[in-house]
Order: sequence, then C-alpha cells, then structure tokens
Amino acid sequence: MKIKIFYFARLKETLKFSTEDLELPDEALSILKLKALLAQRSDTWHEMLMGKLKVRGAINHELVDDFAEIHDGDEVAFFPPVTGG
Amino acid sequence: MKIKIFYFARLKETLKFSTEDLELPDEALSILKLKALLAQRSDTWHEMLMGKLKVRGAINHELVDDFAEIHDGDEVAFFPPVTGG
Amino acid sequence: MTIRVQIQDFDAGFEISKLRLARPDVGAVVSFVGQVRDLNEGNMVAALTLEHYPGMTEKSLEAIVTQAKSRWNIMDATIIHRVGTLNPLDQIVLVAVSSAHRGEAFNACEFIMDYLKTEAPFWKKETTDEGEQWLDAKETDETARNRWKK
Amino acid sequence: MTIRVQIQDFDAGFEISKLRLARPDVGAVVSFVGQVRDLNEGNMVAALTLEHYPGMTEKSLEAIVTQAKSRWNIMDATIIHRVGTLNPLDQIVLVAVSSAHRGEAFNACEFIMDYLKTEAPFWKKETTDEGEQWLDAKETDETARNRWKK
Repeated sequence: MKIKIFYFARLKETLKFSTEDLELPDEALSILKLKALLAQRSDTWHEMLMGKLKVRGAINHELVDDFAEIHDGDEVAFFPPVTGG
Repeated sequence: MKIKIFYFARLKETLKFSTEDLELPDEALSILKLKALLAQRSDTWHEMLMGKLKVRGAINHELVDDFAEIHDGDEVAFFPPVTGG
Repeated sequence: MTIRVQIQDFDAGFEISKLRLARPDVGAVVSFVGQVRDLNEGNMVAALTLEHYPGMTEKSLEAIVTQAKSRWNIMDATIIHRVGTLNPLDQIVLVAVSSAHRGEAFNACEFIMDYLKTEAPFWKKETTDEGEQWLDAKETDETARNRWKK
Repeated sequence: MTIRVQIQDFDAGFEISKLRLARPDVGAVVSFVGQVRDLNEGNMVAALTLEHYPGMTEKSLEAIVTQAKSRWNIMDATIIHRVGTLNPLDQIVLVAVSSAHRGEAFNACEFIMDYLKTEAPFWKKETTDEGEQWLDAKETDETARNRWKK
C-alpha cells in the first residue's frame, strides 16, 4: 500500500523531513507498527518516534491512538503534543 | 435627625417621588422602621414598601438589610430588586 | 480598573485592546458584551430604558471588581454599562478582564457579570406593543450569583 | 461558524460585533483574546513562531465548535488563530461565542479554548536570548480540558 506521511514541529526539524510518500508491502498496519518501522532508520528516528516525546499520530486529519489501522491511500501525520492557543 | 431618601424605578414612578429630605424625631432607626413609617402615608406607599415587591434598601450607597440603622445625615435609598446587565 | 456608566455607546474592541496592550505580561483578555434582544418572554421589544443610582452604581461595580481581584490572579478589569433608552441590537454592557492565564480571566469575568446582575443598582423598563413595564429580577440570576458563594 | 487560520492580524472588536449583530436574539457574546507575553518561564521572549497542520487544524477546530454546540445552547462561534512569527503583544487567537443567555456563552467559550489548547494541531517555538526552542505541552492545559469530561 501507498501512504503519505507528514511530520511537524520538533519532529520535522530533527528528522529533517516534512513529508514523504511511502510504499509498504503490508495491506494495513497499525500506527505503532509504522512507528516501529520508521524508528529503525536511525537512533534519531527511534528517539523521536519511540522516545519520551510522546509523539501523537493522526490518520486523515483525525487524531488516533497507537492501535489505529492505516490503509492504502491514507495520510498519516506524526507530531509532538500540541501547544496552540 | 435629618436624612435624604431616594426612590428608584417602579417605586419612583408609582410613588411619584424621586427624592425627599426628611426630618425625624428619632436619633436613629432601622430600615424596617423607616419603611413602616413611610408606609403609613397611603395604601400605595404601604404596598410599595411593605408589599410583595421585596424592596431593597441602601444606606450611603451600601446595600443593607432591614435591621441596618440609619443615622443623622445618611442617604437612604429604596428600590426594587436590580435588573441590570 | 475602569468603571463607566454612560449614555453613549462604546467600542468593545478598543477596550479589549487597551487592557491587552497595557502590560506585556497579559496573556488573556476575556470579555462579555451584552446586547438588547428583540424578543423578551415572547414580546417584541421596541426599547429598553435603563435607570441607575448614580454614585452607588459606580461604588458597587468597584466593589465587585475588588472582590474578583481578591479571588483570582487577574491584572485589570473594565466595566462599561449604558443607561438611558436603548433599542434592540444596542450594546448594554461590557465586562473585560485581563490576566496572565485564561482560567482566571474566565472565572473573574463571569463572576463580575453574575454579581453585576444581582447587586449593581440598575433597573430595566421595557417598551413593547403592550406598553411599558419594569422588568422583574430573575431567579436564575440569583442562582448564578450564589454558585460563587460555595 | 467561522474558522480561520491565518498569518495576518485580526480585529477582535469587529468579529464580536459581527456575531452580536448577526441575530437580534443574541443577548451575549463572550470572547477570549490571547496575546504573546514578553516573559515565559522567566525568559524574555523575542518571538514566537506558530506552526500548524493545514487541513487538520480547521477540521479539528470545527469539530470542537460542533461539540460545544451540542453541549450548550449557543448561536454561533468564531475562531481565528494566527500562525507564522509573532512578537510580544501580538494577538494569537480569538474565540468568540454568541448566545441568548450569558451562562451558555461563558461555558462554550472556555470549553473551546481548553480543547483548542489540547487537541488542535498547533505548535509553538519560542525565540529567546538562549536561542530557539519548541514549547512543551502543559499539564495544566490537559487538566483544564479534562474538567469537561465529567
């Protein structure tokens, strides 16, 4: 399946990635599995996605938890806890 | 003692009095006694001051209850429950 | 603190900006604007006349703000209340409160409105098709005020 | 409902008037204006840069207003949130809510702010003498939001 991933704020800055298109062999996978997959890229990726930042995930503009399933064509986003207002 | 009395809103309109200066033989009296005194003027006065309107009293710009004492030179006011804002 | 009882209209945006820009440590301004509604208890309102007790009104509004300041960590507050004859869609009252953090300003602003409604000497007379009549105090306003006494 | 995420400043007074004058049965407009403070946790703030997630931001703000409308009898709401680089005394956000009676507008406005702070995808980066740093989410904001879940 093909998905699009966005990174925001500290993640975007540290990973030096704001968006990427990813093609995966799986038909569907959880947010947690995608994080684990991306965390293999380097220590920095691991720290950002699995570390103490408490990164949050969204699928198609909807906040989701680690167990939410990602499907073909989805827009996924990872970001730190929000600080607006 | 000499006091000044103000009437507001429905009281002012019904009693046709907005303010009056009153000279009383007493040295001090309670709001309740002053009301009773004024209520003797006519049925209308009685109804306005002792009736179901729940008239409120103020002495020198301070909301007070029926037992507050009025002294020489005080500015007293009677009015219905407030409805601002 | 700014307390004004006046016949003329006011500019809510200007008053909010004034509170906001007065201090660079202001983080929040919460405000309430009340306006004359066209319908009250089923009657079309043509006009609303507000009477007050000059001297006592200002004093009671000041006392309410002072009480709010003693309960919450707020920076400043502005109250403007109009008197005289108003029409539907006219502004009646502005209460604006500045603070470092929002929670304090929300509480203080609502507290001031609830006390203003039940303790400040203003009276409203309504003009409708049926004629003129003085409005009665609402029990819901009393209830709202009493929440703060807990 | 009006939801805007924009770089340019806004006129809070104008937005409040718009909500107020939109309907003659509006009795109250409660609003919150947030501004950039000059000091944050002891550091002099030179600038604050706000990033957001276009698309999701608007959607989450709309969802928050819809939730507020389902909980309270409010008429309309406006949210304007700025993004980009701001300086002390700049306005960051406006939330304004109109209703017939004040209690509903106060609750809905505070509810919207508390949810905006904890659920809308905005992030702040602060520039101080010490350099730049992303701000952490505050636990007090989480606590404020959770009050509404009771």
